[in-house]
Amino acid sequence: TRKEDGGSTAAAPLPKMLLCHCHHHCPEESSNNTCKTDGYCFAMIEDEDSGGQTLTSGCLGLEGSDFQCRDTPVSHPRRLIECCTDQDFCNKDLHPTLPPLKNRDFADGNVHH
Amino acid sequence: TLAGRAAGRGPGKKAKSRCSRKALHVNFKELGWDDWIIAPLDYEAYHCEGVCDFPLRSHLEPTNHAIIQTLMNSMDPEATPPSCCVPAKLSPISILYIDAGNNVVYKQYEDMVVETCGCR
Amino acid sequence: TLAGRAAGRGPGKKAKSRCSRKALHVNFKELGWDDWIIAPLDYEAYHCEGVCDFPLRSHLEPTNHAIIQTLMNSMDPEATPPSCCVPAKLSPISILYIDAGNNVVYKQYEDMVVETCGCR
Repeated sequence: TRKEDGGSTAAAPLPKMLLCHCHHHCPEESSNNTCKTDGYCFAMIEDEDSGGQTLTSGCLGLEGSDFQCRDTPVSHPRRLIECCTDQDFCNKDLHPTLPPLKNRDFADGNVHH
Repeated sequence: TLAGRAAGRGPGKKAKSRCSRKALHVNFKELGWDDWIIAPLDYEAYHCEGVCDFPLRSHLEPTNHAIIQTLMNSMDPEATPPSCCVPAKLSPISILYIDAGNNVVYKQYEDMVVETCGCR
Repeated sequence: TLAGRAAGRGPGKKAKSRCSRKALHVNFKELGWDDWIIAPLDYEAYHCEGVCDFPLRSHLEPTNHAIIQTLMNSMDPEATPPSCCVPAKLSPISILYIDAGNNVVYKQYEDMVVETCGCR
């Protein structure tokens, strides 16, 4: 099931380990950007101090996925995480995006009155 | 650039080295223990170092508490420290040494070598 | 003074708070989770903070590796970081929440509350 709208199913024991695409901070022993987990694959977009954004992806364990996949809307810097578990490498199909910053719109003169 | 960004090094952002296992070569002679330790005189112990930031990946085997603390830290870094990168799995080594009674002893010391690191 | 030194405050040395358990009040509403968590809406999780310096006292339950790392750190602080103050024992709490299927679920979450801290 995909878990990005805050819903969570009572975690039925996952029989097999899920393969995920991992990018940034893959496990030491991983090869060709692949990691393995008993939980979820994720993709996350995060604001950078410099104004850019970073996309990372990888594996989250089952323990704590109720919290990590929900995240908190009050984080600094801004970020959006999406989790999935329906099939191996399902996070390749996740494309989290962050809405433009409001004051940035103001700064860019995009505010329409 | 995307590549820079891809490697976690956004322009202007010092590369954050995430929690991982790093070398720690222990030399018993340098520690001054060559008067009681016969062998080995040195070994690779490794140590854990690096940031534990959100999300805590599965290979770091975070506890629920570490995840909650990481979320609290990303809400207010001043109020709550991040979770810490520490050994998660350790293995023993055996040491041949001379004990207080001048006997030669061969003993296994638990938890001497870091196998994996985790955020706790 | 000896007392100052005994309390870990050498002359000119800022008081070093040693590894111990400190408060960490978690408010699920502030985390933005009151849309799925029914109860409790907050709880005391505690966290571990403070220095792990030599000698590592018994109540901090240090591993052999933590002791060796602490010794290496005192030999050359630049080369080796100290061991880290982290939860050693944790306990669960139970949470009543609404799952994705809109069911009300009562589940025990392991390792949510710090009982003791240790140097690892």
